[in-house]
Amino acid sequence: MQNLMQHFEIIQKTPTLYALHVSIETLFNTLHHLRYQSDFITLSQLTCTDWIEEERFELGYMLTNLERNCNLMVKCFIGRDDVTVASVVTLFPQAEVMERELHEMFGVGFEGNDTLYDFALEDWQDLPPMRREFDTLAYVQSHYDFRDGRDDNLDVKEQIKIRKAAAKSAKEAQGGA
Amino acid sequence: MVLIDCFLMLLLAYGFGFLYYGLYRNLSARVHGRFGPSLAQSFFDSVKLFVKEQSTTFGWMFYAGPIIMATGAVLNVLFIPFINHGDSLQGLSSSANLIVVLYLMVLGPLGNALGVGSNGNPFGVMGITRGLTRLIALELPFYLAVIGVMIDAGSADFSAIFEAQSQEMNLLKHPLLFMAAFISFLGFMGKSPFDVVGAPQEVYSGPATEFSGKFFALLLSQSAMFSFAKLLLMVNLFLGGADDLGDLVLKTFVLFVAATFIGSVYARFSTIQSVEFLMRIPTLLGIVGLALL
Amino acid sequence: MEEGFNAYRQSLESEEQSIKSTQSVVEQAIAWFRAHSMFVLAYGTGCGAIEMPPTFTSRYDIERLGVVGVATPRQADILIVSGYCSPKTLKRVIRSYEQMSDPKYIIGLGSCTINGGMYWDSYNTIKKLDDFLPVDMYVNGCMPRPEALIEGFVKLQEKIRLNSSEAGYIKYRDNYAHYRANQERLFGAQVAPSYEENFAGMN
Amino acid sequence: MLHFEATLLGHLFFGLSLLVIVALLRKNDGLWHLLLLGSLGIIFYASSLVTLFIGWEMMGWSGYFILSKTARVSTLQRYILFNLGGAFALLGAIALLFSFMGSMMLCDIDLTLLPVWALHSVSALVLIAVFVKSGIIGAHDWVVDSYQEASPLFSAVLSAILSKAGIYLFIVLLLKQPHDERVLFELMAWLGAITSVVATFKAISQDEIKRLLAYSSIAQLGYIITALSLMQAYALEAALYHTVIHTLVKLLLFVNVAAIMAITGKERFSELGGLLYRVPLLFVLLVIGIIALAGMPLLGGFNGKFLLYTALLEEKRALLLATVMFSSASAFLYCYKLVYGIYLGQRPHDESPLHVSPKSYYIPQLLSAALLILLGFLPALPTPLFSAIGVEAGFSALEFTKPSILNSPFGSFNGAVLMSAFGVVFVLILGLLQRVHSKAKAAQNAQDISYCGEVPKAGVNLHFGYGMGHELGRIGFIAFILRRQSRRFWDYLNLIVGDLSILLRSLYALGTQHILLLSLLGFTLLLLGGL
Amino acid sequence: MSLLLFILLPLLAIFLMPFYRAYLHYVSTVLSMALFGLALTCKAALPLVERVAVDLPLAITFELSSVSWLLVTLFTLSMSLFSLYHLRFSSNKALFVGTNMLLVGVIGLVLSRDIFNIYIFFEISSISAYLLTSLNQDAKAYGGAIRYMIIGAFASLFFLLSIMLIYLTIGVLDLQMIAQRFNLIDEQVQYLILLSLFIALGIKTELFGLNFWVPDVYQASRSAVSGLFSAMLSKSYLFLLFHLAYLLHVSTSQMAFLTLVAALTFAVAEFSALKSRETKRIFAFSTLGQIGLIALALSYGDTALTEAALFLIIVHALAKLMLFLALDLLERRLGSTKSEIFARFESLFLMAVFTVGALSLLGIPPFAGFAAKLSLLKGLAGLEAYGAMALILTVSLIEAAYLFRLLSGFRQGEQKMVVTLSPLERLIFGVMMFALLLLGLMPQPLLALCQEAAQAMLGGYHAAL
Repeated sequence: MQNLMQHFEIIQKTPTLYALHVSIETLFNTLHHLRYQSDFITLSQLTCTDWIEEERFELGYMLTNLERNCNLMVKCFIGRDDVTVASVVTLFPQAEVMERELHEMFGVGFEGNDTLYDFALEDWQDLPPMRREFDTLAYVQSHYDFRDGRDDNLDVKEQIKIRKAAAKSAKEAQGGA
Repeated sequence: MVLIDCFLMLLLAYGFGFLYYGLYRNLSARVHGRFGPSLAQSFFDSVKLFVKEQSTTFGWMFYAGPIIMATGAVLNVLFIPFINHGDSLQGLSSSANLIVVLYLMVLGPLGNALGVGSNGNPFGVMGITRGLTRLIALELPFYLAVIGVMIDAGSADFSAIFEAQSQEMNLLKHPLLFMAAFISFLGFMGKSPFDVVGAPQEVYSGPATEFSGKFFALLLSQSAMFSFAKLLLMVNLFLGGADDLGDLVLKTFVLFVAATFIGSVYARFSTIQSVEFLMRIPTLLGIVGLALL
Repeated sequence: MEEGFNAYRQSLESEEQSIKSTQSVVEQAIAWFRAHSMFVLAYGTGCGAIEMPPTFTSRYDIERLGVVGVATPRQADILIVSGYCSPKTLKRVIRSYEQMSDPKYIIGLGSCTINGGMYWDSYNTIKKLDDFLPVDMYVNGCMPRPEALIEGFVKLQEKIRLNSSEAGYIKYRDNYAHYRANQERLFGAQVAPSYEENFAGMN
Repeated sequence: MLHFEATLLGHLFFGLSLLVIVALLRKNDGLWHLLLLGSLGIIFYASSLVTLFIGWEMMGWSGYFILSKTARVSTLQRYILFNLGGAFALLGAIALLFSFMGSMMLCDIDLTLLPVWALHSVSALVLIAVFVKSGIIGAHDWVVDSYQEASPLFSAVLSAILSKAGIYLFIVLLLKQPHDERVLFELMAWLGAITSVVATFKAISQDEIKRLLAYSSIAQLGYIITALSLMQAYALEAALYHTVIHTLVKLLLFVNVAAIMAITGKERFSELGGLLYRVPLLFVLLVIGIIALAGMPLLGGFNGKFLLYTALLEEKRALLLATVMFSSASAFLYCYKLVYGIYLGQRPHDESPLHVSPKSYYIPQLLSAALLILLGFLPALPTPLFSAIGVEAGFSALEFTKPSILNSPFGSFNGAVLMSAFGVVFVLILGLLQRVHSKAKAAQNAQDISYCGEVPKAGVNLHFGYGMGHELGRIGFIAFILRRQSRRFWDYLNLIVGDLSILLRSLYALGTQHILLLSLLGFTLLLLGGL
Repeated sequence: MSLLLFILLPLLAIFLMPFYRAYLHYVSTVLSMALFGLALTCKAALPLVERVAVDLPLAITFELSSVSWLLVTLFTLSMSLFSLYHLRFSSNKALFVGTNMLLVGVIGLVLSRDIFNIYIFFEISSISAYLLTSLNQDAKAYGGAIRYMIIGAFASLFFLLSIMLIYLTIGVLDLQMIAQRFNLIDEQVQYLILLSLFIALGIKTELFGLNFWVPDVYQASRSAVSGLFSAMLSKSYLFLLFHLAYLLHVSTSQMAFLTLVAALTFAVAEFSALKSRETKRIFAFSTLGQIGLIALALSYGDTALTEAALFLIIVHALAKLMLFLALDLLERRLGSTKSEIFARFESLFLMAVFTVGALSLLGIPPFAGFAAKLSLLKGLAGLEAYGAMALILTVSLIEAAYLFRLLSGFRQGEQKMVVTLSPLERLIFGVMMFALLLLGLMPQPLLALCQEAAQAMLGGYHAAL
């Protein structure tokens, strides 16, 4: 890990987690270097965070090394709308499924990965759902209808209060009568 | 007289078949440490399936397939004598012999294969192919044993076989032959370790993928009768045949319980493993048994 | 009128007496056999599937009630929709249900099938199983334990023994158009091949 | 040169060949087929060794010219070389026999007079001819190739009749042997059994239909040869019975396959499938064929095998019987592959239209199917004929009670009871199933199968036909058999002969001066040697 | 009806050649037909001996025994067929002279009983053979002719040596007398005479070790001419070799050596034919093979085998002549004689000709070759010569391989050239095919003739043993 420190400005987050920020151009080379020159040979996670305020996504490649005792997160910022990144399937075969999910959920294109068809959502016509501009509740309201008795305990606390008050007044009326 | 005899044999076979099938489920349940269904549960299953309001059919061949299979099972029951002397419960066994019965056992699987083939489901045919491949290996030790029995009895007729066993059962005279036959008998009865063919977990329940409603019912009842016929065959060949009905029940019960317990203990072989196993040890047993005839 | 669980049970029994008297012995016998031998399709659609193994094996042993798991919908009578059901899974569930032969029943396991459960606001799960498939028996709970599942089965057995006319498969057969419309609304035109003509010959 | 004499055996074999060739006669190649029929007539009615040989050779090369219409050159060469090899072995045997017997007439051939070594060499030579003609496991490559590449109808003739010539030859020449010189026949029995086992497993793993049928004919002939080698009355009857059945079955199967090829123009299992409801009659005929081929008790196929088993039992040849029963049991797998591959299962997606199969394909099939069913009902029908042939060949007569009861030393069975029981029970169960009140709903279309909840897409090939023999290859014992290739041995031999010939040919490319030098050298050497 | 006519008539025809320069081929046909008729007529008056004494040591003695009669009829028959075939083409002086000279030489060899006469005809036939080989007048033809001439001269040298030795030791030239007094002379000289005779005649009969020149010569000459060579030339020398062997009572060990050489000829020739790609060369090898076979049969000195050998000579002559003439026909039309020409012509009749020829060469019933092979094998079995039988059977498999590969050429090839035959050619080939079929089905009459000839040939030899 130390000799890597010289080459890249790696920040240590926790004793076992290190972070490294790269630009989109050098992303693939860095990953290639890490894959073959260092002992960070396994890609355990491929995440994408939606910074809607700054109008950009943040791709995170979590690499773990042989002894699994420490992880290196390679992060890079990419644009939000119809952006394509070089696929890392050639370096890490397991990235194929992860990239497919990101493509489906965030709409990030991965050029070089030809299995970007439906994954969890079949025939999904709407916006990729994990993007923050996607309004889940509105989608649910329009596509599904709830069981009719469902809406009354929307606000459970009021209902309990009303019921308790009714019970108390009934008892007093009974006591009174 | 023969007709009544045959009808009685069919009734017995049907009754005992389902009784033993229920017994099997109960015994293996107890081995797993649970209570298991009532003895007549298989009977209930088959009646429920018979009275289902709807069943899918894939053309006349699919309709005829299970019928041929059931006919094969029924013929097997009819051509194997229940009692080893006298003329009651002999069925049609006088006009056939052991070799005919052996090859009649192949008629059932043919009907099944044609029916399953015609419904176009690839899983069904995979099940059939596994069944046939397993059948090849199952029959080798069984034939060795049967040949030994026939040579010892000097003829293929059941009466001669019974007469040869009048003093001493074949089980004691040729123990090795019995062992070879018993191992492949496990396979014929569909008990693990050789039950890869019909098991629900394997290839989408093997041949019976597309059997619904009354066809599945026919399948269940014919397999019950067929397993009883095989039990009967083993009793006649190796346990000296049944002297009377009570003796018949006793011997079949003993044999069946032995098969069930062995069956519920072993894990399941794959088709390749079962063929390779059957072609080694049981065949060796059979050959040595034949040599010691 | 008193409401709650007991009330429901009394109404069931009373209804049972009234129906029993109208049915002939043969129909009652058929209903008895159907109740005592139920084949469940081995299809775990959601998180409830993890409840089924203990129910079917030694710990709770539902085989005592004559319930056995089978692999293909052709042989099955009962379909257990266990837990949340995404449209993708629902498509397969509907196809399997339509391949089962009548009389067939559906047990909705867990609150997700009743009203969407904890995934009530998820874009990928259906909220009411009833819209798409006629459910005969709900077993609520956010994954009911095997005892509850067995209770569900017992209740279903009683219902089957009633041989009542508004069983799920009859409801599905009679107003198939309603169910079909809901399905097409959810899936768009991508629904599995329709089986209308299946039912043409039936009723 | 040609002497003829009508014998019962001759009538039987010629009758069969007449049935086959006339049934398969087509307009365009009538001439050659008639020549073939003529040569078969010469063989089966020959009363002298030379006539027998003339018929045998003419059958060989007339077959060659019919085959040459469709086959590749390498197959033709393989066909003619194997056939001529067998024929020349036969010629050698005839010359040997003549030198001991003094006369060519069959009636005064008596093998017991021969000295032991002569007896062995004559029978070995004749056996070579028999084995080559019936395609015993070493010499079976030509059988498989020529059946595959002959026109479907001619492969029917090849398999139904030409392979039987070897059987006839064996019966006529070698059947009567002194009892103690039987070492060759022990080998022959085992060779026949091993051939049937190996050929059965090879048949199962084939993808071309005609190759499968070729291997199946080799296997069936393996049975006949094992039966013949037992030298016993019932074994002879088993051999003759199985010859008749095999001729009928192969006629039925090959013509059926020819009809399928005429309809679809395809000949591989992987390209066929799902023709059941398009040509149901062909399907029913094929099912009758495979029931007889597999030797199931219902139709005639079982009778021949039953007699063979009882003969083997009587001779107490347990292991041999086990091998034969094992191979006939595993024969069931390729019988089912034949039916499933062509008719059952899903039809792979190709829009090529189906032509109508010519009517003339149906006649031979219906004929042989009717005969098979008749033999199923009355199994002992041909027994008197076979026992007469047995007596003519010097065996004891066979016991015959009723045409429907086929009896043998190890017990008898009643074909009529068997078939009628099957019919009655079938009808009973059909009635039961009809009466049960659950309505049968027809499946919508080919996609309406239970497929784990999925709808099988159009491109997915749901036909498992060609995959049937694949997993056999993973079983140790069977994989060992499938890997053995006798073709490699023959190609290697061909290579050596080729190299030798090139080496010798170089001798003839010497310059004149070398030739003179050589002859002078030869002269001086002989001179010194001689003085 | 003196025997000289056989010699004089062709020579006379050659001398009168200038008069009928344009009709040479007609004349040679008529001449050969006449000789053939002459030979048939003098069948009754066998054995015919004619002696013309010139001065004491030199005399011309001809003897027509049944075996030489058989051969003479064969030679005249094949000569007439050859010239009939050539009727269609223009008359060719060299061809006319060569063929008639060859006929004279060959008949002389068979008839003459005087050792010197044999040498004269030895020279005549060789010279005419050299002339015929060079007919094509191209480089290959001349090359072949020269090679043939050198080796032929070498052979006649040895023959002259043996005659000289005989004359010195016995002093007389007549074969009969030589035969009686041969065993009186010293052992070594006897061996030397026999050896030089063997080398001389070995080359001419193309036995193994001495026949390496044959394929090139056959390839160099025209197919028709090679057909003539294989039908007449080699047969006559073969007869001469064994005639002298029987006369001079060659010892059994030397006969066994001859058998070995013959077997080698047969096997090596057939093997080397397997992979060659040139039809004429294949037929040449096949001729060598058949000669080896005939020599093998003759070398046993058994009447049955000799009868089979003579029958084989006739059948082979007919079949090979037919094949070579058919090949000549193809050569003229397609230009080459490579094996693939079989795939480049379309003519049902020619295919039938080649098939019948090949089948009878192979000895496959119902054609004549089979009767010959059968009697051969029967004879060998009688003598318990099982090794020879096995050799014949296996090597004929090799023969079958290359012949059928030729025949299989008919099936391949797309754009085929239609070859039409003139009615005369159809007649010739039809007659030959019919003859082969007839001999195949009813060989008895010819076999009887051969039997009689065999007895005549071996009469002396058996008496001496």
